[in-house]
Amino acid sequence: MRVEIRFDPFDPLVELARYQSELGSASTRLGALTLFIGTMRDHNEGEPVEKMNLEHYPGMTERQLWRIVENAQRRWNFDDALVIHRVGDLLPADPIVLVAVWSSHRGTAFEACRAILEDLKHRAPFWKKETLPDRTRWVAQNTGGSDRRFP
Amino acid sequence: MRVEIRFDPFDPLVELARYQSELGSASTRLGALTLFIGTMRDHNEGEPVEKMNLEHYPGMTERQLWRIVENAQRRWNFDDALVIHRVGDLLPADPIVLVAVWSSHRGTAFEACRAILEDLKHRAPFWKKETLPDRTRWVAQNTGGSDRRFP
Amino acid sequence: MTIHVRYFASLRERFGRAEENLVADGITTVADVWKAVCEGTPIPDQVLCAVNLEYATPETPVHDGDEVAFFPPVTGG
Amino acid sequence: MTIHVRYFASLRERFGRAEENLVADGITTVADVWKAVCEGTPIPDQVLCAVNLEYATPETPVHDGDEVAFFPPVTGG
Repeated sequence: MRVEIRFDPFDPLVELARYQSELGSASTRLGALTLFIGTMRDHNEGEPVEKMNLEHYPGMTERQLWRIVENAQRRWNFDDALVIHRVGDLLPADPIVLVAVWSSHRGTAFEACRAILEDLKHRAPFWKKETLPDRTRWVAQNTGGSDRRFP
Repeated sequence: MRVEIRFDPFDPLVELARYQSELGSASTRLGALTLFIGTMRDHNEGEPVEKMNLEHYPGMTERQLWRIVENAQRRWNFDDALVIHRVGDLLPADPIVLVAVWSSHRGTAFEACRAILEDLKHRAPFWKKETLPDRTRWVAQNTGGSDRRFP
Repeated sequence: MTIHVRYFASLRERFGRAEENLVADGITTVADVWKAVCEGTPIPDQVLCAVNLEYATPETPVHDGDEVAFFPPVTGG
Repeated sequence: MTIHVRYFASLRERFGRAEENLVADGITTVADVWKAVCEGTPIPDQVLCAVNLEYATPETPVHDGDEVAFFPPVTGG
């Protein structure tokens, strides 16, 4: 399993291919890979967004991400997972997050991938600040989620 | 939206990158991409599998796949989808199926991707025959699914 | 009337052929086609049917020139 | 005792600083830290807290040398 914070733009499909080649044939023999890629949109809440800054809490963010993946692994017993999250200055269409889960079972792969993403959105310390044509604004709280366990 | 039957091995990540580049920037501005890749396992029901033949019903398979994707699009209103399915002789670790769904909303992307995969498993005319060390066997019926609507 | 009949997977192997043209009278449904190619037996529950590339039931009507297919439960994905 | 206090995102902007060392006595919980840096006010419901990189509550005890962070609801992913 791997969790990474990236300060520069990344290509999710290249990262995935690289991680799979590191895993070797094991990863492709598992039967199921479910993948989520989130990219920056050029609009939000009805307004055009020109760019975005993603802030994180170095140290805590990595620790929380790792715990999220570990908890999911314990619950779903999948075989492997890769999480990559961007920070810094982003432009529309830039990848923000990649969540990949390998498993022998498609149900496990889908459920664990989604749960990791939802937990990440609700527990990993990241904050988005959008630049609109005439001002900047902090993005309001993420909605929904598979498990609300804020202290 | 695109549905394809492939007679030769394919690389899901290459196919995905190619389709995204055809879509242009539109696809990456949608915010969410959910992807499932199914690969051939080297074991099934406790026995090692050496190779597999995937048979289909030319004409009907494409038509049913297209309908599955169309129905999902109507229900979830996602922005785009790509489905690729292998037929012919496969070896362990060969990709079998790719289902990709692009949407502005992560929930839509996850649910539609899974529903397309489940419908494909239960309605698309494909049949797997496995070669074990000492014999061949037809794979028994797929289990589970999001919607059972067999006539 | 002529019905083009196709068999897939384990049914193809059991019938020993992938397709055939059934030329007969008095055939009005998919069940009639099965009876004609399978010595009067009813269609087993596990056998799926299609008419002209669409899923069908034993009661689905068939017409001259139709393609009727029989196959086991599907196992793709 | 010395507490290293950190602020993130909109809280960092509101405080006008990203971090500071709080040197004070009589501080036993996260709530005490907030009061010390925010003129005696209670922690608003919308403010999240962490102690030494783990989520915490206003009641979580703090000790000399701890890192305490305050930040708004997270919006990653």
